[in-house]
Amino acid sequence: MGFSIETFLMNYVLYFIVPCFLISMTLYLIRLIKGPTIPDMVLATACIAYDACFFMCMLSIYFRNAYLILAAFCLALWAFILDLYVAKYLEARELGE
Amino acid sequence: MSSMVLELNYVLFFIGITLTTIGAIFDVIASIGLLRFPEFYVRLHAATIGSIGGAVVPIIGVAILALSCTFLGPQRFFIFGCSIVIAMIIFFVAPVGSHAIARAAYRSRTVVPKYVVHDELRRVRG
Amino acid sequence: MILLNEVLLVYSLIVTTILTYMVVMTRDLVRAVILSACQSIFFSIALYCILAIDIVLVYLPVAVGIYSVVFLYAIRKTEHLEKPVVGSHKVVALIVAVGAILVVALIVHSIMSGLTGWTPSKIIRPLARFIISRTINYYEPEFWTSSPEAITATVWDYRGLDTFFEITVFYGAIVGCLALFRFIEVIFKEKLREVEKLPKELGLSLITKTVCRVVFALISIIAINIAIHGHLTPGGGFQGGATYVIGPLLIMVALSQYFLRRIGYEERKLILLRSLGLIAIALVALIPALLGGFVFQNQYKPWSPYIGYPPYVDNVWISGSIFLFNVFDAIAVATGFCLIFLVLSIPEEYFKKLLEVKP
Amino acid sequence: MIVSYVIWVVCYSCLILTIFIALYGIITRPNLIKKIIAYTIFSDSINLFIVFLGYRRLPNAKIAVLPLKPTPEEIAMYEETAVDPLVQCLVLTAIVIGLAVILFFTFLAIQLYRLYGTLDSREITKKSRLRW
Repeated sequence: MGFSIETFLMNYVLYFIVPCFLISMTLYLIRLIKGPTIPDMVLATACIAYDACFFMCMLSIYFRNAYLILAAFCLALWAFILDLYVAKYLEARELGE
Repeated sequence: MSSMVLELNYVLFFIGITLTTIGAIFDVIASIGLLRFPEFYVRLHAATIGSIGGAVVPIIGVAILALSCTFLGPQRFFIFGCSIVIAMIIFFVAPVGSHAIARAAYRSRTVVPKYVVHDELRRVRG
Repeated sequence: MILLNEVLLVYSLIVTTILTYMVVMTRDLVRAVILSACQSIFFSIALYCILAIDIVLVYLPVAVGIYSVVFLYAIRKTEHLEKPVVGSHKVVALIVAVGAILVVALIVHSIMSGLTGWTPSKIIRPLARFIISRTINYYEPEFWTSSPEAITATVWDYRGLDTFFEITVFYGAIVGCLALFRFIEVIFKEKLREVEKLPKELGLSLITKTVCRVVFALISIIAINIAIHGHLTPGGGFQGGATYVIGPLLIMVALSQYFLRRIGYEERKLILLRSLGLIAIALVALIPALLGGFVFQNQYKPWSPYIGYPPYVDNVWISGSIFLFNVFDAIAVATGFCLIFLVLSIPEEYFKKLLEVKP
Repeated sequence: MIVSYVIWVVCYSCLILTIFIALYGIITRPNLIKKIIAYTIFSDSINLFIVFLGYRRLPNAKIAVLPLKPTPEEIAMYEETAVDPLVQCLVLTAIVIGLAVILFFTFLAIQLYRLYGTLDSREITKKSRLRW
């Protein structure tokens, strides 16, 4: 029985990489909930969004379907949008200006 | 010929696994930093590691990993291309988000820097 | 057997519950908006894990991109701190808690005792089986839609009338919004004429402006791609339209609404485009009925004299009317939401002026 | 077997709890914008609950997108493994229409603020002549 890429990949991802990312997501969440100021919360949200983007890429290999990666594409394009909205909220008098 | 292709697959696979593992470790480090650092402007460093080291590097890893997964069939080239583009977009866009929020936090005095030694920006802006 | 997607599913649902509690309990509204944006990111992970890719594509722009900016606009126009709750809602809290515990207990009991069958189901309902097996079946084409995407085929062919009335609700909601803010353009027009020479200071910093222009182009490309490939890959009219709205919204936040108006997004033009899109949807639906078939007929049916829309034109697969519906629906949705955001971004002082004018 | 039971009990409990917490927010919070935020969470979790009903617990589950020229065997395979397209179709339109309706709610709230100077529902009830 030779070395199978598929089995090794699934086990390694399930037992090492996903737990790592889940731990870090939990820590980001603690920062999000504690966050003394609003910019802290926004930073944590952006980090969570990038992690979610990674999960979506990973799961498209897991489900063996290339169409699924379209969602990661979309999320990557506007993961930073909350930063801009809140920055605008903090800086400007009206959001449209 | 076919054994050559097989070995190339293994090489790609281990490169991909290595990059993904590095990314996972970076992400844990960044999250600990974001939790433990004392102030917003210090936490910005950790957040940038979390976006570049914790998302761009592992997504490139996923792209190279997808190339080696022969069980995906021709779809693996699609996943490879899309992942590379996603990594480039995040690489391009994540610093802009941090820049915008930091600038807004400084200019609107929402967060007053505590551990600052020499504030050149305030002198310029008055 | 542990499945990777179910680990993520359980994690994201637990986190969602905690975040919902935080959203309800915080008094600062901006914090509530950020928490609810984070909560919707976790919801989209959960939707992705149960393989609902079309829902993710429409939920991501709507929940992550649009909800938050709508609420931030509203908070900026009104007030950002909630007044404390005087007295207590102990009775309501008790009723809600007892109801929640009862429903949870009921579900746990019915799953455990096997009342719902094999609950993480391995089979699907007969109607869904019918749709999946007939949607692109060349061998028994009486019920086929010629579109390999079962969800878009269901939206625009099997359940076309349902979607049509949903679009009517959408139309009504947008007309209601515009009716609430009527007469404002008379006052705001004068300001717009002055603003021909734009001050450079509007908007965010130069770095943000430059990147936002590039991202605007990328979002438009992705949105058009999602809309016009909706009958072949996951996506469709609703998804494409909702994705497109993020682009103008980004420009509006990063470069100010006056820039957006200068590059051609104006109320009259958008109303015209949206009406054209809706009329085109109605026409595409009605043409078969006028030619002897029935409303929303797509392909040829043995019991109807209408020959049906062609499944392909010149070797390009368009799946009959589904392609047309997707394109027109994307135009209607995108222009409708752009219109609303243009009206929403008019500064508050003009409304004050308007209210003083009226007796 | 037991893993699948645990997963499903946890998922359903979390969703039901989310729905009820959001309902509690809608009822008790005084600020109208807060009510609308809770309403979005309420509607989203109900949508997620509906999509849940179409999920299949298979290691090789597929999305409901077939290849362009499928053979009969492929169609039978998709019939065995694809998720339910019908619930997704229902929720798809509900989300976009829900967004339009929420925008309408927000416009109403802003207009109320212009007329009454506050968004607190108790004060609006006091200031308006409507008593109920």
